[in-house]
Amino acid sequence: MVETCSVCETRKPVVGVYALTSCYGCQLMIATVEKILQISEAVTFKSFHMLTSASSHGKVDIAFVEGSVSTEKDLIELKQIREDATVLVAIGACSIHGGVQSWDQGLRDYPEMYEKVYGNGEIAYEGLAAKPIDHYVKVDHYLPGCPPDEREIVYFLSTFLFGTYPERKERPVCHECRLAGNPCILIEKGEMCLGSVTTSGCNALCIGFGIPCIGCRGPTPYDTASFDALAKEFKRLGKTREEVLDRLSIFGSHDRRMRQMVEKAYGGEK
Amino acid sequence: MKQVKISRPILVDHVARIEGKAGIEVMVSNKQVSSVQMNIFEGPRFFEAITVGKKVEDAVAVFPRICSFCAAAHKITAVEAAEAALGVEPSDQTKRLRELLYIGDYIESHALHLFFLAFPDLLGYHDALSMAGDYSDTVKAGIALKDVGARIQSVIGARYIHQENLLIGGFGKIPGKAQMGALKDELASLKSASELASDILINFSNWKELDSPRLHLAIAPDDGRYTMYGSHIHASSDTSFPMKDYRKHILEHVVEHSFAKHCRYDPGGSKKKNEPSIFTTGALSRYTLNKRSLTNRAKERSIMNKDHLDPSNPLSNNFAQAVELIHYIDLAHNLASELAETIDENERPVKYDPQKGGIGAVATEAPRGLLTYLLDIDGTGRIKNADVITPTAMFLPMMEKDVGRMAQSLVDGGISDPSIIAPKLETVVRSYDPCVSCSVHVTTVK
Amino acid sequence: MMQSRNIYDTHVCRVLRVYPLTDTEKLFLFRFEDPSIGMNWRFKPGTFVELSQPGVGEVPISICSSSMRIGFFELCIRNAGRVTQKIHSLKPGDTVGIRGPYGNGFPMEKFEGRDLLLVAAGLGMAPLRSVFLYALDNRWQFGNITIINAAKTGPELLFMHELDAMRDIAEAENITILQTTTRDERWGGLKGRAATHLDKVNVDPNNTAVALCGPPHMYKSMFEELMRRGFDPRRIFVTVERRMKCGVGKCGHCNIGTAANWMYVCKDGPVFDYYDMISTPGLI
Amino acid sequence: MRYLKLPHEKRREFLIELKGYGILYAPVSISEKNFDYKKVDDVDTIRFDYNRTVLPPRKYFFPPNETLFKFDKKDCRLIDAYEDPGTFVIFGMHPCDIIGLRVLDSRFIDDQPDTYYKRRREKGIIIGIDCLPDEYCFCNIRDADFADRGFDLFLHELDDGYLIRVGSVMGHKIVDACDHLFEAIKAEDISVMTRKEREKQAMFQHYENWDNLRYLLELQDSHPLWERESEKCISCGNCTLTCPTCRCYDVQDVPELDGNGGKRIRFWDSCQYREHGLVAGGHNFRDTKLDRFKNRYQCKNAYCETMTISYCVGCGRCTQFCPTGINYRKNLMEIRGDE
Repeated sequence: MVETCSVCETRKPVVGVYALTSCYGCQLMIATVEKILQISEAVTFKSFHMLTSASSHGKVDIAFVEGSVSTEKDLIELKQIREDATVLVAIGACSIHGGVQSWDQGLRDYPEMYEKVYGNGEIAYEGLAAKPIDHYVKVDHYLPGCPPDEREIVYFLSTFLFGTYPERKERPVCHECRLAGNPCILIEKGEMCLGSVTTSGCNALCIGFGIPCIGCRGPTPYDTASFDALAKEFKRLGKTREEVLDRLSIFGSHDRRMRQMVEKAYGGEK
Repeated sequence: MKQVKISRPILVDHVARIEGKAGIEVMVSNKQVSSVQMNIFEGPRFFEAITVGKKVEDAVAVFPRICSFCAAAHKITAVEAAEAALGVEPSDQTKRLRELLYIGDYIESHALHLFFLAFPDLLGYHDALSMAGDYSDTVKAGIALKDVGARIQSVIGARYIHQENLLIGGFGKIPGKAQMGALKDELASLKSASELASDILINFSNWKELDSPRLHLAIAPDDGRYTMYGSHIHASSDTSFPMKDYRKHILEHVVEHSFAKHCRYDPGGSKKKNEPSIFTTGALSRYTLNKRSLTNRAKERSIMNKDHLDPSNPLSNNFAQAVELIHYIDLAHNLASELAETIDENERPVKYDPQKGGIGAVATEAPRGLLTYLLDIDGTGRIKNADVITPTAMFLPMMEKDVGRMAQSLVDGGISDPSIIAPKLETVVRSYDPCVSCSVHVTTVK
Repeated sequence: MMQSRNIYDTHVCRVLRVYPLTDTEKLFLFRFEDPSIGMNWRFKPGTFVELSQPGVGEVPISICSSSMRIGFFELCIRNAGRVTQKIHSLKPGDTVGIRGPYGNGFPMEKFEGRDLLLVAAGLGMAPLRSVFLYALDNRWQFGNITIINAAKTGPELLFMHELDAMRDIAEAENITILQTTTRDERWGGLKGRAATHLDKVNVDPNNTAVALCGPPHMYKSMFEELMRRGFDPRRIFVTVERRMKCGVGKCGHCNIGTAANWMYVCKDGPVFDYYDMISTPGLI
Repeated sequence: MRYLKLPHEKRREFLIELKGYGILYAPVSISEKNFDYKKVDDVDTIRFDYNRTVLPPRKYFFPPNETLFKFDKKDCRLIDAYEDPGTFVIFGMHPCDIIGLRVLDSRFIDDQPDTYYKRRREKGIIIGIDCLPDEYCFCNIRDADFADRGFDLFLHELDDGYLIRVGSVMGHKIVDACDHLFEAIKAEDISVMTRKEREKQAMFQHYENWDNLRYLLELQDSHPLWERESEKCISCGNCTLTCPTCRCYDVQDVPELDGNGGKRIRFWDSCQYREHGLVAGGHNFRDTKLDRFKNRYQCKNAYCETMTISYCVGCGRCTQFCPTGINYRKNLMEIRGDE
């Protein structure tokens, strides 16, 4: 039986799993980890709408928040969650990096997209351009992935149960890719693989299947992603600025350095 | 169209145990249900807007992110729409692997819905986790079924949410014979577990209050096999149309209370004078229209329990899913057995030229019902126009009707306590197995 | 022959006492659970241990107690990361894993017969306390002793009270204790960086061993000041800090480059002499 | 030393013989252009003509991911989690990789032996094979083009077979156990081998003495090359992870959900990542990409005392596997003023 938790010290930690705007994949991942029954014994799920109707508002020790802020309602909910939670974990690409719905961040504004999809139809809820949650509230820990890896979900919960907190991954996918024994597909096939600028933790799954990394775990933190050097290499391989920006923007459009660094690589010689 | 509030509405802020965020708002005035709204407040994600101008390869990597529960359905349908647009003909092996992958999605999705989302209602629990104490075997069987569905998808698609291994023209890496063999064995061992869902459901009869004839739409199997593929969509009104013409027959419009749009069916042709009508889609529709193509085991089970499969009652959808679970475990086992013998691990994806451009429209049956994709690709291999309609958007109007029916009958029976009514309404909603993220993120207007 | 001990395995040690020193530092007294290990466990001033908390991780911490005391040792731990945060929550009776001691330590034998000048800034007082206590325990082997303890503010001065309490014996024992702060308006004592108080030291530059420990930027100015005053560079020793994951020269995090020699701070250090310091790229 | 000849037609039988000693690892093709050491079931898949494997064979002695301990938080105990791989055979190691392993030995065994590495090292049988240099190779400059020890058997290809050097007691045992496969060396075999050795030497692109290099590296600390080349770097870490002598690792505790158990793992690290030079409190001794870039050049060209060579064996991996084409050898030559 669990004796301590870093957040609540003496009792079973109370956990909330919340979704803002997303595909629900992070929650699905949590709900379907192999050890879910063990998890449900180790923690108390105070709120987990997707899984239980015994979900309620109120204080939690650890809140996992999936999804980007994409409506006014999301924002109100997020602020409430922050207020209610001792520790807030942003889980998944949407929550941490704005998600695929931010693909056009900086290119198209919200009204334009709204019109494209809904025409002049009116909807009673107020939408917002998708943003990572740390644009609005303080985030204590980041659990990346689209969706996150099962092992990492278990790792995060376990560290809290051990009275500590998770170590943040900051190495690139290339690290795990070599450890997994894959050949580099950027070198061998000249494909636009984003492994070198993407946070590891997936064991380079896609590259193991011969698929170039599209960066779903988001840019490496602490400004370590060398977008410029990578873009230069893509340029040498004959990729256009647009192709490179489009690929890097799928999950990295909110990175404040990305666009500028790609422009630097392509600068002057359009 | 604001309602004058005469009495307090029956409100469910956030329907639990469904995918996505939706609420129910029912207005009752003078003991009459005056309006029913499924409030879909899940935020919009504009998939059809953000993919425009993007390379088709990037776009098909993003489409499955519409929804985690049916990511495989989205990925496969998007990829096939792109292939239809570009004139790419994938190999037979690719098609079979995709079918097995799709079946994996069905098994996972149905098992999750039945065991984790729907059964707690029937058995009187808040969730499957608390149910696990008293119904340990049931929950374990549910987990095993969900796991095998997930495993099929992981083996073929690299993982079971957002399957990256699936590409236009084929796969990044083909799974090995040994992996297929392992799947085959695992599937064989789950045949009896696959019947468990229907064993539980026979103890619960449909709520008669919900009985009402309805229009069903489903894809007609071309080759007599009950799967997710076919070239035509047929309706229980004995009309049909080619799937690639779906835009002429399935019409969408924006409603104020929802980021998801609503759909109507227009059969076209001589019946043109008729108003487009609301319809339903999903397991019950597939069963109703295609039941003669089920595997023997599934067919027997369905004949034995006809009452539970009444096409006029939405709660039958649960049983239809349970029957499909049996059917698809059989089908998956057959496919895995075949692939374990024949699979060619060295097959490469078909080469294609994305700059050829073109328009491709494809409909498949996702676990929750019809899913349509139209991709218009320009001469630079970029998306010019994208259109996606998801099952939830199609059956939302029908779902609202059923919620209204249920509420009305409860009110008629003298029940006015919202805390009694609300859970019943949630059960109705859940029987549709709605996928709210899907419905919100993709609808578009012309 | 018996399989040699796994070098990464730890000994269980029990927390006996926890003293808060500052807002961020606590002093822990440990005892070995297994007396046979405790009795035989020896360390030199300036060496460190790897402190392990299963499930959280390991950190290198320099030993700050007297090496003359057998079976017990003290660690001064700053709450600066995951592991140390966890350690800070420990109470008497809790256990930790310890391996070590690691590193070369200060060459106390070379210090014998000389005056001692110990200069610490910030957390640097922790390893130098071990040197100081050793010198006190072996008082007759050393000449005059001066210790300069510097920090930003008074409340951040490590072992401030302990050193204060020694003032009375200090005079009798020819020990000079200088505590100074750099950014504390309310501090009643000495002010300014450690180097500014070198005129007050009571040692003979011609026959003094110097031990320095502080942040990297301190060394350059200290070296200049010491040279100017005629201290012998061969007898200036410094301890430095690195992310020593293994402590035994394997993991590579503390490597430092030099054309003549490739060194590991954990194994070849953490104590280096003046000439190592100025000729090893990346050491300062 | 003992010398034998293995005729070509007996090669297959010899490989099957080797499988009798344990799992056989050998270079196989893993993609269109790349090779790697893999467990070999069918000896016909072994590639004798490989240039270099993506990962060096150190992975069998110092695995990329390894559990050091299982732990028990209650008792604060670590339980050694070494997994005995059994005896295994690595077939086809090139001289540079054999010498690379000896560099690792100097760190992992010579002083305070790393228990895990040492135990694995005692289990591995090493069969070397000669090779011909390609454009990336400069093992000749690094004195790593000929392995004089560090193997059990070493094969030199002749026109009609292999000349085998026996390098250890285990090597003697292996050949004794299947002596019917071997022939005695004839004078003409020796002349073929010496001819081939000469031909190999002639194939290298450069012949230099780099003894002063590590001093020049220090002196050229402000050379414009560093800025220019490090800007190309994408910090992927490939250069270090594919290096046969890199040995940095990181350690992490992975707790379990029960709040008590778990494991302490270690995995390959790279000095090209930010975290490598970080200390508690946030100070980083190698804070910029430039610092990290230089560090590898310093480290690789440092002097390994027990080996009396540098930590670089000239295998060419860091250049071939750099996604942005940073050429390590050319850079070093520029530092030396060779170009």
